[in-house]
Amino acid sequence: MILKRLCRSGPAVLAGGLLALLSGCAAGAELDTLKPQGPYARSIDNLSDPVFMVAGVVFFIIFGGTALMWYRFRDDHTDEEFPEQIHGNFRLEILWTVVPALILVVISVFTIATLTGLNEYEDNAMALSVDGAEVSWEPEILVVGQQWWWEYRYYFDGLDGLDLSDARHLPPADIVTANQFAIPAGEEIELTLVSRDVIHSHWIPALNGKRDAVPGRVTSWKIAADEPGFFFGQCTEFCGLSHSRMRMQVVAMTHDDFQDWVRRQLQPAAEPTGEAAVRGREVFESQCARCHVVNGVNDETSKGADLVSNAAPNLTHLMSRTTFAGGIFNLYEPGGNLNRTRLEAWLRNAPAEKPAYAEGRRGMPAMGLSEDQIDDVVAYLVTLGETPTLDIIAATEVE
Amino acid sequence: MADVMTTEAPAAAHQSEGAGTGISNNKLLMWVFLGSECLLFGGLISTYLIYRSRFHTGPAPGDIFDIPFTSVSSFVLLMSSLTMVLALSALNRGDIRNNRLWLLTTALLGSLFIGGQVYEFTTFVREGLGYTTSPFSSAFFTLTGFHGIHVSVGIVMLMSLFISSLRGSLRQEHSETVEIVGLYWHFVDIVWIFIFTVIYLVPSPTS
Amino acid sequence: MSTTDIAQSGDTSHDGGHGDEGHEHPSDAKYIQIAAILGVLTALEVSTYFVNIGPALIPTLMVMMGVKFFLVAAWFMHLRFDSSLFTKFFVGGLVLATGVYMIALTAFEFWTKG
Amino acid sequence: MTATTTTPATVGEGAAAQPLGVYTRPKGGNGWRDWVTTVDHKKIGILYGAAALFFFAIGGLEALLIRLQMATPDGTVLGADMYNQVFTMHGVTMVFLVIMPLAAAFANYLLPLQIGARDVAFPRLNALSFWIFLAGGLFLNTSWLFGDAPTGGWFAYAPNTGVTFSPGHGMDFYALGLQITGIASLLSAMNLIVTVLNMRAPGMTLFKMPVFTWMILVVQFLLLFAIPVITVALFLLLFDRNFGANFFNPEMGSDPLLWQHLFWIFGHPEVYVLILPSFGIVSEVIPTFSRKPIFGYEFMVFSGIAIGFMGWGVWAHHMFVSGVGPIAVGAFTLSTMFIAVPTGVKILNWMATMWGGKLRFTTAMLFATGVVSMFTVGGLSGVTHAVAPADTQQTDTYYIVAHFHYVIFGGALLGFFAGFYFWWPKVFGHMLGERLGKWNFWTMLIGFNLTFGPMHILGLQGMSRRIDTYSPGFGFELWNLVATIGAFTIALGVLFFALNVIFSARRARGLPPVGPDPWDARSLEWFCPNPTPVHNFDELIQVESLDEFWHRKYGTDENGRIVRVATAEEVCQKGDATDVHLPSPSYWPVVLAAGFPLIGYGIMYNLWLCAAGGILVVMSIYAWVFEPPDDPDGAHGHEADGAAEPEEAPVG
Ligand code: HEA
Ligand code: HEA
Ligand code: HEC
Ligand code: CUA
Ligand SMILES: [Cu+2]
Repeated sequence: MILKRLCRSGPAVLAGGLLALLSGCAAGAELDTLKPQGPYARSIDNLSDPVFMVAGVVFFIIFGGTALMWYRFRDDHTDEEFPEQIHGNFRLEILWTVVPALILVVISVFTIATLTGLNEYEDNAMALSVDGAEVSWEPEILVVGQQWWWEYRYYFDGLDGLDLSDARHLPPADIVTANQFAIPAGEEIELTLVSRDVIHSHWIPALNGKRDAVPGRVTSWKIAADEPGFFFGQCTEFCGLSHSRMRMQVVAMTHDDFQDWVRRQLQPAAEPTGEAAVRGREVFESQCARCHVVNGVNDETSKGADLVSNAAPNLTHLMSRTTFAGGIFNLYEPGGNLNRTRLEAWLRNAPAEKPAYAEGRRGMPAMGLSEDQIDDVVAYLVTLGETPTLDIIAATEVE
Repeated sequence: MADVMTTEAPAAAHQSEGAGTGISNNKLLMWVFLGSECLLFGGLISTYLIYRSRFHTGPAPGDIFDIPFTSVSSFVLLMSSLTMVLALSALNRGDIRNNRLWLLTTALLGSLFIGGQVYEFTTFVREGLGYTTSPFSSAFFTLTGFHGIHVSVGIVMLMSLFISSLRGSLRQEHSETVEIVGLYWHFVDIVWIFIFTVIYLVPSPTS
Repeated sequence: MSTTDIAQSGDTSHDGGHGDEGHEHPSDAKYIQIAAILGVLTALEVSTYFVNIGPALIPTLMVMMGVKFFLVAAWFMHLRFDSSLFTKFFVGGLVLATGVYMIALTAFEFWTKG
Repeated sequence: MTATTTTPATVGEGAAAQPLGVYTRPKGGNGWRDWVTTVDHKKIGILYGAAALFFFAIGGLEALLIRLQMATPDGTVLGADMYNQVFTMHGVTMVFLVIMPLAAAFANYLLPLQIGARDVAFPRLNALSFWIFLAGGLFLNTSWLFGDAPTGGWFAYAPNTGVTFSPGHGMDFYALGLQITGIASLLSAMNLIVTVLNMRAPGMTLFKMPVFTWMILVVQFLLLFAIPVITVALFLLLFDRNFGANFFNPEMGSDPLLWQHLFWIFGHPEVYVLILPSFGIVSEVIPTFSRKPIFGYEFMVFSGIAIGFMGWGVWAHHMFVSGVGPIAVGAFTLSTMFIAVPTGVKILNWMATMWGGKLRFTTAMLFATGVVSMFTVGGLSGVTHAVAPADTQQTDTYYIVAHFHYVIFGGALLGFFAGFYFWWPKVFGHMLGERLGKWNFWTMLIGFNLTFGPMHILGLQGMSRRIDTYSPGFGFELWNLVATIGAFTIALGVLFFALNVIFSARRARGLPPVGPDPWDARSLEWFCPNPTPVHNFDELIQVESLDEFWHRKYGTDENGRIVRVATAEEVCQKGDATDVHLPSPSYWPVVLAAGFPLIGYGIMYNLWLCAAGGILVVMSIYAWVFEPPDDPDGAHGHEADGAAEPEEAPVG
């Protein structure tokens, strides 16, 4: 960017550099806004870097000026002479009205250009095989916010023509997942955001800025990742009690890996074979299915209607995710084993693990299961979906 | 209200040569207040406009408004502005009797308007438009309700003036009090002129 | 209640003290005339409910409303005769309210989608 | 009478019984009754200041709790629910119960003095404003006692604040409390506007008013027009919550963005309400201690007015990511950026004022120059938010928290501290200690930068705001700890201030009040002796120029050099006038104000209370109206006989 290069001089570098240095030195800063990993985040960064620098320059002028005056014009009591009484200088004042205005005009031009770019959506259909059929999919994902987790819904026939006005009764989707979702790298992914209860804000800093999910409205936004990788996000609109525990992760994949992911997600849940798992499935059907969906066991329309959000995460491919409960707990231990303690604790008493108003029907209630039942349910849950590879588990670790 | 109206000590007798505007403090206060009221009613009217087509499953504005009826009550309120100004004019002439008469008439016309509004509201409720029926209904009742409360406050003030006139304490030299109440009254009328046109006469959505 | 304001307190003669120094009040006849115009305008406004005047409707209504508004403010509220400061406050509030809320309505796509 | 300051603000001692019996005005004695019934703008100013500092301690304690919770990852000092209550009440308290009333304190005390007036236009109304404010503030804070403080954030976004998602009474406390304090602000705005327009001393044209007075005037207009907007918003919220209305209920087809628009249409002018009084103070302090007139007076005034105007057209910059559409975002991004222009004029004019001056680094001056540099940091980060695409990364992160604390703490609050040090002798007759003052300044400045500086980094590293805790591993640990240490350093600074207040009062005990004009000051308030006598000015001041006081002290000799022509003692009034007529105190402001919290509790808990409150209010209004004009004490005569000052017509 020309603007960017123009500004890389003198104290500007110092100001910008200092900031970058201070924030850059922290390890594992997955939410860092200054490390764009995709074209949109980069376009923002290219815009904001020079703005930071301009701000830095102005700051040094003002600060330096004040310091200079402290030093130069302090009253050293050498005489009682009065300083010259200057009442103003019209030309000077016009000057420092006009100069900042001009600087801002320049910034405006680039701002509007970037803004326009961020709000253009291109048609970039990609070929995908879905249930054996070739489809042409314009990568778009329906993002549903609710207290306090995210749902991601994939419709391979496209979102056009779907009735999204009532986020609590959305049309059945091809893939439904929670808190962790996959995208093909290098593609523009359009996000369509809706909310089932209050306002949430979807933010993957490395891939783009935020966009609110507003109940009663449908908003859109886009993200893109340069390379395959893992990107962290956080709900950033205050949405009540567990707002801080509403996080998410994107996994950007090569086209082939993504195709593979789609293939696996499209499979229904496997029939449990082990004895415990079969018992667990019974518990699930009697206790959990009123809220949770497992494709093939119950379908989406039977969701429990008494939840304020009227929804709970789809568990069909629970094990293919690496985190749970709004992306705050690891589903696996570093070695790849199930994080059994956490999961059991969750099933024992979810509100103790993550603040929620379970009695107000927001969040998962304490289910009152016996320890045996918990073991059985866990045995069932581990049959749901394939375990990801170790490097994915390592890269998406959150605790 | 004259004699019973509170009067503060003069801020300072010698303040008289000050660099002020030469306008009475009270009147200025009322005008400043009316400027502020513009933003209040503006907010309520905008809310209504945004929500007028969101009637959910309830009646739509276009289905429910009774234009002829509201026209009559609007006319009543409009004419109360005339009687208000006649009351002031009478007092300015020192004509206490007519002042009293017109004050009372104004209050009566205002009450008639309020009566009409009560009637309108009850009809609407009977037709299925409750306060909680839809965003439209909430916005409608809130806007017109706020206006109605303003009118009612005006009536209370007019009646207070009327009573103090009966007690002989509203005299020619107190015409500014009447004028100030009048300003308030006309403002409320003006707001209704706006509401009547924009909310009732401009065609509303129907279901 | 006293009518003389601070700035004029040297002047103890109570002549109504409207700050409209020297201006004659309009006569009652004038007020009635204004009210008649207002009445006629209202009748015209209401008539649009019965007579279809097509796309001219909203502009016509707005103009008539504006005239009514103006007449009440100018005559009944004495803005014509009173200190221009009052007009400034009132118009200031009005313009600010109109501007701000129009922008807000625009943000709600009110003009385009109703 | 003589200018002893401890005597209550009345000359009506021994007033005879009034014909209207019960409505007799209080005589104003000593002690608390005098404070409760006072209508003296100076006392009301002091009351505002004291109340604001009280709430500052509460809001500050809340801030310290926030920082304790955030000091380490997975903090456990407060639970999620408690944290949400604390940060909400912190924001609400600081904005509505600290910064706004501090501005009211300075405005009330100084504005009549700066324009050479005896009092504000409506002294009783002024008292009413204060009591309503206090009633509202206490009402809000009693939500703690009910265990039900609001949790929706100070911005209270719908629908999270509706009954479905905030079922307790917390948000009712919020809505009712702000409604009550809103009434107070509105009344006082109207009052001060009339005061400035009508009560100026002879010769004081608008463009001879001090910049502080100007800024206060602009602020009152902002309040006048902004308060009704939040009034509407709060009513809608209240009706939604309590009467089942559908303003913010998406289920029924309403739009949550309506709240955001209304809140920020109010909210952005509000932030200039917070900053402009401080700009005014700085504009008085810097010239005084630079020994130069303010540079570009007209530019200073017009830029203040321009900021006030432009502030109305930028509100949606708080909604850049809420999906208002790219055109709206583009428009508001542009309008927001250009607000930097008039603000920049102010900053640069202050610097030009210092340029070539002879700077005396009193504590007041230190604070004022602190504002110049620290506010600039906040303003510049504001400009980086104004760049909408950049803001999509910044919004709702600690970067925003850094921005607004720099403008509010570094701009508004430091400015008020400058004001404290500058006008303390005017108000209390003794100076605040300079030694402790410097400790106060430096600990606060360092603490402030330690607290909020790192928040820039945290925000850009992606730390969200309004989160009750964060996980380790995102790189947030270090800077959060630093910020917490900083917050406690600020607390230390505040402590130095408190000590300074106590020690300097103790030191001054038994000593005569400080002489006139301790700072070689410039504006009208210094014509009065220190502390200001109850009646303000002995005689009217004929104003010839801006900085009238200074011009009476200095002239030029034949070489054009500035020379002293009169001592301060010669110029200052003695404060011994005896013929000044003072407004009598009144019970009704405080009684009337007490009705409002009753109505508030009533709406939440029991409608009978509501009725009681309503009756109290209506009764007090009538009592107010029937209250006799004045004490009939003939000693001072009714010089201006009919020229009494009717306060509140039974209108509005
Ligand atoms: C005292 C209060 C105060 C003041 C004065 C300001 C001043 C400004 N604010 Fe700030 N603001 C807040 C209080 C304040 N703000 C608060 C409380 C919030 C958060 C609300 C919430 O969400 O809870 C907020 C949030 C906020 C946002 C929304 C951020 C978000 O949530 O996403 C934005 C966006 O544009 C913004 C912008 C600005 C700008 C451009 C100014 C400008 O007025 C600043 C202008 C000043 C300067 C720029 C410095 C001096 C100028 C020069 C030396 C000239 C040269 C300069 C250039 C050429 C750049 N502010
Ligand atoms: C208006 C002015 C104002 C002021 C002055 C402050 C002052 C401070 N603020 Fe505040 N803050 C806001 C306005 C303000 N804030 C607002 C509007 C929000 C947004 C809320 C929201 O999101 O809804 C916010 C949010 C906010 C947050 C973000 C919370 C979150 O998003 O999760 C944080 C975090 O650190 C913070 C910290 C502080 C600190 C450390 C101070 C310090 O400067 C405080 C210093 C003061 C003291 C330390 C007090 C000293 C007093 C004592 C020690 C008491 C002694 C006691 C007795 C004598 C009885 N503030
Ligand atoms: C009343 C509704 C309800 C019932 C019944 C319920 N859950 Fe949940 N469950 C939820 C909600 C809501 C969440 C999301 C909580 C969050 O992240 O804040 C959740 C989350 C989960 C998760 C984490 C999913 C993820 O990807 O984050 C698991 C696993 C889970 N539930 C298992 C169960 C099991 C097993 C049962 C039955 C024994 C059960 N739930 C019963 C509502 C319910
Ligand atoms: Cu969802 Cu914050
Ligand atoms: Cu703003």
